[in-house]
Amino acid sequence: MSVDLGMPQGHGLEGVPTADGPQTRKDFSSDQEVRWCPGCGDYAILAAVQGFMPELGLRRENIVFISGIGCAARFPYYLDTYGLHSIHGRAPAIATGIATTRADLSVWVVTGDGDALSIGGNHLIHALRRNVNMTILLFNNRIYGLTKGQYSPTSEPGKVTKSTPFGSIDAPLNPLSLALGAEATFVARTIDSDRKHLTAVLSAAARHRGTSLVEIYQNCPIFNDGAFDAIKDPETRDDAIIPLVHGEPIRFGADGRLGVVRTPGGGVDIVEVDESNAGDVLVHDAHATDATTAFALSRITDGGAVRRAPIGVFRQVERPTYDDLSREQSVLAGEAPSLQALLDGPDAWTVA
Amino acid sequence: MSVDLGMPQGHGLEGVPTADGPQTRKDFSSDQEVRWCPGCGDYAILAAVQGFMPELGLRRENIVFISGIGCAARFPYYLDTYGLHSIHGRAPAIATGIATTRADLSVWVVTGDGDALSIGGNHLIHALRRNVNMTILLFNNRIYGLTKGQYSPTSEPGKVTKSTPFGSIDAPLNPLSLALGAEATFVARTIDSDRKHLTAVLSAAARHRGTSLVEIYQNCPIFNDGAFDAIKDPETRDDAIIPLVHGEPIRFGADGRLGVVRTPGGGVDIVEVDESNAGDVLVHDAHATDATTAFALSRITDGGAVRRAPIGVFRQVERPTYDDLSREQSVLAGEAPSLQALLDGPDAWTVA
Amino acid sequence: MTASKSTEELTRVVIRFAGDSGDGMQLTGDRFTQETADFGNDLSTLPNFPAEIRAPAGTLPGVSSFQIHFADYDILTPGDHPDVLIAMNPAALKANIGDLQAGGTAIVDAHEFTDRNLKRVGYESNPLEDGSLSDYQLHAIDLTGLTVGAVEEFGLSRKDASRAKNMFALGLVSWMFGRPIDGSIAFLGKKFAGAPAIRDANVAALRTGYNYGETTESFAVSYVVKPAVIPSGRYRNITGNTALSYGIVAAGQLSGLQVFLGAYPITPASDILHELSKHKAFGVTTFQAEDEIAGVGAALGASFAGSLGVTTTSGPGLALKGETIGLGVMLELPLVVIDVQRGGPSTGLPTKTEQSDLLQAMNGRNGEAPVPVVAAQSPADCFDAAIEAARIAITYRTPVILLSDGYLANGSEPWSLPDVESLPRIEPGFATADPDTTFLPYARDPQTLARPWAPPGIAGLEHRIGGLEKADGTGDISYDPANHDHMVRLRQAKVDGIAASIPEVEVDDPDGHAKILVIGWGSTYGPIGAGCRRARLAGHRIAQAHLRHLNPFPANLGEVLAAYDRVIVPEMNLGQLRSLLRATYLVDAEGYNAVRGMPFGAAELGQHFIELCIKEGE
Amino acid sequence: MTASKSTEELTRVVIRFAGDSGDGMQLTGDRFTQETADFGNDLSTLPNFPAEIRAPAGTLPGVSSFQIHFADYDILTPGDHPDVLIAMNPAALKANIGDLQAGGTAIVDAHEFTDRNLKRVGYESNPLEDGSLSDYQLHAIDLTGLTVGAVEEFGLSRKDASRAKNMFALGLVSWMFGRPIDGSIAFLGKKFAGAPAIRDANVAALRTGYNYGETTESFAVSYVVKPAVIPSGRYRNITGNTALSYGIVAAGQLSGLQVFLGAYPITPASDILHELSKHKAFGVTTFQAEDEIAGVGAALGASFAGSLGVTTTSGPGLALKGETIGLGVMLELPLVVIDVQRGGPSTGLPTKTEQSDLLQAMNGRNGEAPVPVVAAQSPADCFDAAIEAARIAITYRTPVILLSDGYLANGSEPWSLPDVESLPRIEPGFATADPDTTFLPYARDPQTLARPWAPPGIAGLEHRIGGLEKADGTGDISYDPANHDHMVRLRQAKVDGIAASIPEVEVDDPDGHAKILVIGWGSTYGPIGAGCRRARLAGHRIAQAHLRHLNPFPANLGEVLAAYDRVIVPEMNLGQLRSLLRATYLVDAEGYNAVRGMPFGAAELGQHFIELCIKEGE
Ligand SMILES: Cc1ncc(C[n+]2csc(CCOP(=O)(O)OP(=O)(O)O)c2C)c(N)n1
Ligand SMILES: Cc1ncc(C[n+]2csc(CCOP(=O)(O)OP(=O)(O)O)c2C)c(N)n1
Ligand code: SF4
Ligand code: SF4
Ligand SMILES: [Mg+2]
Ligand SMILES: [Mg+2]
Repeated sequence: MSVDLGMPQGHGLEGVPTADGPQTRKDFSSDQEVRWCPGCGDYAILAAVQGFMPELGLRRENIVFISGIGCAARFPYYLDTYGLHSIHGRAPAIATGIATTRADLSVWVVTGDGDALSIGGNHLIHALRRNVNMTILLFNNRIYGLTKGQYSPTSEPGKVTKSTPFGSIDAPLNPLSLALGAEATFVARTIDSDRKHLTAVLSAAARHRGTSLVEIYQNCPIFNDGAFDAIKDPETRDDAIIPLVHGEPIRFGADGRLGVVRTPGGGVDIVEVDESNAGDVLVHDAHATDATTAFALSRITDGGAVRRAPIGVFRQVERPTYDDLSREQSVLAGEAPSLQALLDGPDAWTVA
Repeated sequence: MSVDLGMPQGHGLEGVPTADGPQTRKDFSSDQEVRWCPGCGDYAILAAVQGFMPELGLRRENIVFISGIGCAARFPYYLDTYGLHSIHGRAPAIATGIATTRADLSVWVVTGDGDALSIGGNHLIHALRRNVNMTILLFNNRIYGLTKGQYSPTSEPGKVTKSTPFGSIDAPLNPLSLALGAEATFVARTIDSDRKHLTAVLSAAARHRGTSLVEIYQNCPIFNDGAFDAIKDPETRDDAIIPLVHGEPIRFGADGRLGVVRTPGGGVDIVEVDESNAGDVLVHDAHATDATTAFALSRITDGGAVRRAPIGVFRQVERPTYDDLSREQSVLAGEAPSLQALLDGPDAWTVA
Repeated sequence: MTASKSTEELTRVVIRFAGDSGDGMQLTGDRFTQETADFGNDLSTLPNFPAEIRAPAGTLPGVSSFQIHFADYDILTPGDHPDVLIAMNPAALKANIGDLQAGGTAIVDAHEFTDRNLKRVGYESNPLEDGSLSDYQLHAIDLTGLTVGAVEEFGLSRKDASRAKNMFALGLVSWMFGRPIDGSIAFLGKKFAGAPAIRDANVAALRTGYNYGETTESFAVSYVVKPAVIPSGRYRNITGNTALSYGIVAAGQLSGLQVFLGAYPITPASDILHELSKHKAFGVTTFQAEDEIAGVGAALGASFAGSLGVTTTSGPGLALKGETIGLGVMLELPLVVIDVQRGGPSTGLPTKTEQSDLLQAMNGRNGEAPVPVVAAQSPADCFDAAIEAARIAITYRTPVILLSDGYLANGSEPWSLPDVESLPRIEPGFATADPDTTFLPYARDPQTLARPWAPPGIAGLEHRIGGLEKADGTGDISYDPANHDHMVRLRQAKVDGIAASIPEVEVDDPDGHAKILVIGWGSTYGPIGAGCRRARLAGHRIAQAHLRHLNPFPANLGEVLAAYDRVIVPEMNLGQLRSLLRATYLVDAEGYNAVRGMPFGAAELGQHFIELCIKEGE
Repeated sequence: MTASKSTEELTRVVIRFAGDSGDGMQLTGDRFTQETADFGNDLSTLPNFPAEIRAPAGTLPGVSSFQIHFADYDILTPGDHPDVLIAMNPAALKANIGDLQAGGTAIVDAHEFTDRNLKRVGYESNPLEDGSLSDYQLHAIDLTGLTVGAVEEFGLSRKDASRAKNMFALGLVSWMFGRPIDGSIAFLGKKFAGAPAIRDANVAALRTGYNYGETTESFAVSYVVKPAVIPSGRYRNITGNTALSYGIVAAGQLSGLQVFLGAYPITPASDILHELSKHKAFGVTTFQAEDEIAGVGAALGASFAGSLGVTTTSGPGLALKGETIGLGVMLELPLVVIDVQRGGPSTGLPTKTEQSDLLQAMNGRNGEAPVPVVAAQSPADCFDAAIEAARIAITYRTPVILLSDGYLANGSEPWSLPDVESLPRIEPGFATADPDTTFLPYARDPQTLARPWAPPGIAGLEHRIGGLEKADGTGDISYDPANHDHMVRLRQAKVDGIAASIPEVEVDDPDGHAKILVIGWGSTYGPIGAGCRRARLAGHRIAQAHLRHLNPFPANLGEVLAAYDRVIVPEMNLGQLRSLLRATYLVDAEGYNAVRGMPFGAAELGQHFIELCIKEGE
C-alpha cells in the first residue's frame, strides 16, 4: 500500500523548514505573563522546552503547540510559536487535522493526566494507533490542578480529595501501558525536574515520525505535592529511577547495584546485581517489534504511590504515519480532473 | 481500604437472586421479531446466549442487557429480560450507573467494534480500569454494519470500503491488547460459530466479579463476509485457532502439533512441537498477576486478516470492583443522621 | 412502440417500485429515473429504505421502495400518491397499497403470493383473489417465473436467475410509459462487465419485460407523458447528498483552499463522506474520525492550519459537536458543519426525514455563540447551499451550519448544470506579515468584522488563540468585564452583518395581492410550492417565500412578513422557524406541522391552503 | 466597646476584602459574614476569584476578593460599590479601587507597597503617598508588621507569622462595625486544632486587630448597623452550591429514592460534587466520571435502575450532554441536570457568572426534545429549586434542567431554615406487576401523561426500551408515521402539562397600577428587586415578576404580560428569555442586557428603571 513518493517518511521533522540562523531560548518566549502557581513543575518543563527548541533548528513559524484545558494546557501561550489552547480533551483530534493537512509543521500537543486520560482518552488512543506525526507531552501530576484538586485517572487508589472524601476507589490507568495497548510507536517517560533527561527525551520524541507519547512526571505543589518525592529525593532517587537506554543493560541504583531481569512468568523484576547474575540483566531494546517487553517495563510502576519508575524511551518503532499515508493517497490520486467534468457526470443530457 | 462487610465480593453473580425453578431458553426469548440480515453471526450469538441464560439460574427480572448502537446493539430487544438500547458508544457508562446502584442485578453490555472501540473507546477503558461488575460482549465483525459498511477501528489496514475507496490507512486497535493496557481483570475471546466455546467463555465471564471483556469474532456476511474464514474453515482452522486453557500447555493444530513458546525477546511465538521442545510450550496461566504474558498472547493476532487467534480466557484476576467499593463506603458511612441537622449546620442562629 | 396498442396522454405520473430489501428496488428506481431524464420529463424521486440493513426477507420491516414523479411540466415534489405500484411480494403490497391512488394500477409478482408469505405479513386471505383490490387495476403476474424462463439460456442457478426479476419489472414499466431502455442496457453492460452471464440475464429480463408489455393482452394501453418544456441547458439527475458533496468540492476549487472533511458515519449523512472520499484529486482529504467530536475537532484544526474544514453529521452527531462549534465561534475560524437532519429525538427514526434540528443549530452551544445557519431547499439546490455555507464561513471566519435532511439527501431531481467558469470565486484573504506593525489576530475588517486568518507558516504572524475570552484586537486572554460584553456583542454583530451579503427574500405572489403568505425553509420548498399551485389553480391568491438563510434572516424579511394578513409556516417539526419569526418580528405566524418522518404531501398542503384562503375570502 | 470613641449609625454597608490568592481573603470574608449573621443583619455576599489556581503573587490576575453587603433591613444584592475596601497589596488596591464609593474607606497593608511590588502592577508612584487616593479615607497600616509583632511569642517563622495578617484585618474591620468575634475565635480553634502555634497566632492576630481599631487614634469612629428586622425563625448563612446540594439530598429523602450523582468536575459546579460526595449516609452515591457524557450516562442508567439520577456541570459540559439528555427524553426517565452557568461561549470566563445557557437548555438536543427548565433565583433558593426540579423529574419521568450560575454558586445569604417535616413528599410511584394484564411501558397516567417507571427486579415487568421511536403504549420500536407524529406531540404535551402543577407567577406591583413590568429569571432576582425599590423610592410605579419555571411557563404568564404597557427583561445575556417571551406571547418585550461576567448593579438597574418610568410618565 505504501509507495515511495519521495515524501517525508524519515524522521519526525523532515519536511519542516529549518531556521535561517541560530536561535535562542528568547526567540521562543512569548510576551505573556506565566501564570502557574509558585513552585509548579510546569515552570521547569516550560524552561526546558524553551531551551530545547533552538536545538531543533526549525523555523518558529512552522511550529504549532496545541493543548486542551488544564493548568498544563496553558503552555502554548508562553511559547512564541503558533498555538491553540483548545477545549478539554480534544487536542489530539485537533492536532490530527493540523498534522494531516500540513506536512511542513512540527506539531506538539500539551496535555494533562485529566485532559489526556479522562475526557480525552479516546482521542489519545486513536491518535496513537493512527500514528499521526505529532509529539504529545502528557504532564502527569496525578491530580486535576485547574479545577482545584479532584483525583485523576492516574491518582493512586484510596486518594482523599475534594471529590473523594472517603478515598478514591478506582484503579488508575498506567499511561504507558495504555499507550502500548493502543499500538503506540513511541512511548517515553521523563521528569519535570531533570532538565537534561527531559531534553533528551523531547529530542528523541520530536525526531520520531509518528505519534510520540511522552509522560512527564510533574509536581503540583498545591494539590498533590510530593507525588514524585521518591524519585526526586536525593536519598531515595537512585534506587527509584530506572533509566532506560537502548542497547544498554537496565541497571540503576548506586553503582548500578540493581538491575531489571525477566521473570519466569513473562514479566520483569528488579534484583540486586552481582557477578553471578549480571549477565541476566535485561538489555533494553527500544526498537523491538513486539511491544511485550516495553509493556512489562511499564508495569514496574504500579498504580500506587510512585516508588520506582523507569524513565527514558520504552519503545520506538517505525510504522507509516497516518498523515503521510493520507498525503500519499492524495498524490497518487494525481492531477485534478476538470470540475466541470465531475459535475456533469456520465449521464448529463442537453435540453435545447 | 477494603473491609470485609459480608458484602458480595465473591463471584460475579453473588448478590443476584436466583430463579425459583429451572428455566428454558424460551423464557429468555422476547416477542420481538429478530431483524438481522440472513446469515448474520449475531443470530448464533443470540441463540447461544438464550441457551446459556438458564444455566446461570438467575431470576430473569434481575438481568439487564444494555447496548449502544449498531447491528449488535439490537441484542437486548430479543431477550426477555430488562433491556436498554441506548446511544452510540455509551453503554459502559450507562451500565456503570446501573451496576453501582444495584448489587442485585446481573449487568450485561452488548456492543460492536465501532460502538466499543471507536466512539465508545473512552468509556470502555474506564469501565475496565474501574472494574465495574458487568460483562461486556464485544461483537467484532471488523466493520460498521448498521451504517452499511465503513471500516472500523478493527479493520485490517488497506481495507477498501465506502469511506476508504483507496484503502484504509489506520493501524487497527487490538481490543484485547487495549483492554490489558487499560488494567482489565478479565479478558477473553470467542467465536460466534463455536457455541460450546462461546457458552463456556460467557459462563466464566459472568462468574467473574468485575468488568469482563469478551471479544466475539462475528461474521457480517453483508459487509465483511469471510473475515474469520481462516479460523472457521475446516481446512485451516485447526492450525489457526489457539485454545487457551488455564493450567494447560498452549498446544493446537492437528494432534497438537503446534505450540506457543516464549521468545528470547520477551514475546511469544508459535513453533512445531516435538519431543525436543514439548517442555518449552507455555503453560497458560490466566490468573498471573502480571498481565505481560496475556499481552504477549494478544499480540499473536496482528492487525491484518485474521490468520491465527488464541481463544479462551487470556486473563482473569481478582481486584475489588468499583461498585462493591462504592457500596462499601456507603455502608461504612452508617445510618443517615437527621436531614434537619444537616440543613441546620453548626452555625445556625435563631431570630425571635 | 407498435400500433397494436392504444396510447393515452398524461401530464404527470407517480410510480412506486416496492419490494424486499434484497430485490434491488433502489437500482430499479434509479434506472427508471435515468430513462425518464433521458426522455426529457421533469422529475423528482423519493427513496425509502428500512432502518434495518436487511430485515428478514418477506417481512414488512424489510420493504424498500422508490418513488418517482415525472411530468410534462416542471414539478416540485416526488408526488403524494402513486398512480402505479409495483409490488414484488405480499409485504411490499401490504406496506404500500394504502398509498395507491384510487383506481391506480398495481403490478404484483404473483409468484410470491404463497400461503406462507401471505401469512408472514398477516394476510388472512390472498388479496389477489379475495377481491380486496377491486378498487385498483390489478396486474398479478408471475414475474419470477417469467424472468426465470427468459434467462434460462444463461445457465444461472434458479436463485440467481430469479434475481433479475427487477429488470423484468423495469422493462414492463418502461414499456408502459414509453421510456427508452438503451441507457439501461448500457448500464447493465458496464455494471456486470465482470459477470457476462448475469449481465446477459439482466439484459434479457429487461427486454423481455418490455416486450411482455407490448405483446400481452392484459396491458391494453401505454401512456405518453410528453417531455417537459425545460429551460435549455445541460442537465443531470442528482441526489442531495451528491450535490452537497460537489458543492464542497467546488467551494474548495473556488476558494483555492484544500478541503478537509472530518466525519463520523451516520445515517443519512454518510454518503457525503463516501462521495468526498473519492475526490482526493480535487484537494479533498477525508478523515473518518473516532467520533463526531474528533471529526469536528480535526476539521477545526485543519481550518486553523489553512484548509477549509468541513464536518458532516446528523442530529445526534450535531448534539455532540456543540462544544467544539462553540470553540470555533471563539476562535473565529471558517468551519462548515453539515447536518443532514433525520427523525428525532434521540436515535429517533434514523432513515426518515425531519426538520427538527433548526433550534439546535441556532442554540445548541453554551454561552452567546451565534452561528450562521443556511438550508438547502431541494436535492440539486444542495450544491448552491454548500457553496454559500463555505462562502460565509471563509469570508466571515465563522462556523456555519448547513441544514439538509433525509429527503434531500436521497431524493433526486434534474439539475441544471452550472457553468463552472461562472461560479463566483471565494477569497480566503489570508493575513500577510507587515514588519512595521504588530500582528493583531483579533483586529477586524471594518466591512465584515472578520478577523485575520493566519495559518501557521508565516513568520511574524505567530499567535496563540483559544477558547477563553479574548481581548479585542490583541486576542490575549482577557477577564475584563467591559471587554467581554464588547466581544459578545461583536461576535453577534458579525453574524448579524452577514445579512448585508445575502439576497433579499423573494416572494412569489403572482398578482401581488395575496393576503396569505406561506413561508418555509429547507426541503418543504417543493411541497409548499406544489400546494400553492393547487390553491392558485383552484382560484385563490396565496404568496410563497422560502428561506435559504435562517441566521441571519434576509434584511427585508420583516417588511415582507408585515405585508401579509396571515403568515403560515409549514414545517416538519413542531414550529421551530415559526418561533424564530415570532420572536424576531412579533408576527403572529401560524404553523402547519407534521412530524411523520415523511415529506409533506402536495395535496395535503394544497387542501390546507385552500381552506385558509376560503376563510380569508381570498 | 469603650466610650472613648464615637459611633455612627448606618443602615447598610458594603465591604470588600481583597488580596492575593494566597492571602486568605475568602476565609476572611466567610468569617466576617458569619459574624454579621450572628449579629443579626441581613446580608448578601459575592466572592470573586481568579481563573488561575494561584497566579504569581502580587499580580493583578492573582487578586482574589470577597464582598459583603449587610444592612438593618432585608437586602437583595451583595452591593454595587464597597464603602470599605481592605487591600492587602498594591495589586488588590489597583484592581479594586475603581469600585470604591467616592469618599469610602480604604485600608491597605502599607508593608506591601514596596517599589518592586508597585512596579509589578504598573504603579509609577506610590498611591499611598502621591495623593491619588485623596478622594478616599485612606488608612495605610503596616498590617504585616503589626501581625508579625503580635504573634512573636508563638515562635513561628516570619512567613508563617505574616500569614495571620488576614485575621488582623478581620479583627480591625470587626471592631469598626461592632461585630462579635467569639465565633471566629472558636472557629480558629477548631480549624487549627492540630497546630496550636498557628491557632494561637491567628487568634492573637484577630484580637490585636480588634484592639488596634479600638486604641489607635486614626480610627476615630466605629459604626453601628442595627440588626435587621427579620421574620422569626432559624437561619444559617449558605452559598448556592451548598443549598443546591442540600436540595438534592432532601429530594432523595423526600422521595425515598437513592440519589446517584454522575459528574465530571467543572468550574463553578464542582463544589456540588464535593458536597454531595460527603453524604453517603443519606443514600447519596457520587461517581466522578471520565467525562460529562459518562456522568450523565451513568446518572441515566441509575435512574433506569430506580435511583434519582443527577448530573452537575457548567455550560461546556451541558453541550456535551445534549445527546444523552435526548435519550432521557425518549426513555422518559427521571433525570436532574444541573447547569451552573458561567461566562461563555466556549471556555469563556470560567469563574464568572452569566445567564447565557437558557436557550441551550431549551434547544440543545436533536429533534423535538422538550425538557422542563427550572431556575434558582438566590443562593438560598437553590435548595427549593433543586427539590422542584427533582419533583418534576420524578413525577413526570423526564430529564429536567436546573439552571444556577456562578454568582449563585458562590454567593451566600441567610437562609430561613425549612422545617424538614413540612417539606412535601415526592411520590416515585413505581410500577407494580399485574398478572392479568400485559405490562405497557409506554402507557400513560391520564393526569400527568407520565409513563410507568419499572426498574429491573420485578417479575412481569421485564421490558426493553431505547432511543428509537416507540409505539404508543407498548414501547416497541415503531417507524409508523402517524405514531411518530403522535409521540412527538405527546412528549411535548407532557412537558406543557407540567404547568398545571406549578404556581402562577406572582407580580409585585404594590398598588397594581404600574405600566411597566420588569421580568427576569435566575440570579438577577436580587438586583432587579433592588432596582425596582430604588425606582419606587424615587416615586415611580414599577412592577416586578420573576420566573422559577422557564419551561413550561406558568399558566398565567401571558395574561400577566398583557396587563402592562411595557415589559422589560434584564438578563446577563443578549436576550434569551426575552426571545422566548416574544415567541410565546407576541409581547414586545424589551431587553436590558449586560454580559460582563458580573451580576447587575442595583444602582445601574434602578437608574434604568427610573429613566423608563420618567419616559412613561410613571
Ligand atoms: C468540557 C469540560 N469539562 C470540564 C472542564 C473542567 N476542567 C478543566 S481542566 C480539568 C482537569 C484538569 O486536569 P489535568 O488535565 O490533569 O490538568 P492539570 O490542571 O492537572 O494540569 C477539568 C476537569 C472543562 N474545562 N471543560
Ligand atoms: C452519535 C452517533 N453517531 C453515529 C451513529 C451512526 N452509527 C450507528 S451504528 C454505527 C457503527 C456501528 O458499528 P459497530 O459498532 O461495529 O456495530 P455493527 O453494526 O457492526 O454491529 C454508527 C457509526 C449514531 N447512531 N450515533
Ligand atoms: S494547581 Fe498545581 S498544576 Fe496547577 S499551576 Fe498550580 S501547582 Fe501547577
Ligand atoms: S449488516 Fe452485517 S452485522 Fe449487520 S445485521 Fe447485516 S450481516 Fe449482521
Ligand atoms: Mg493533572
Ligand atoms: Mg461492527
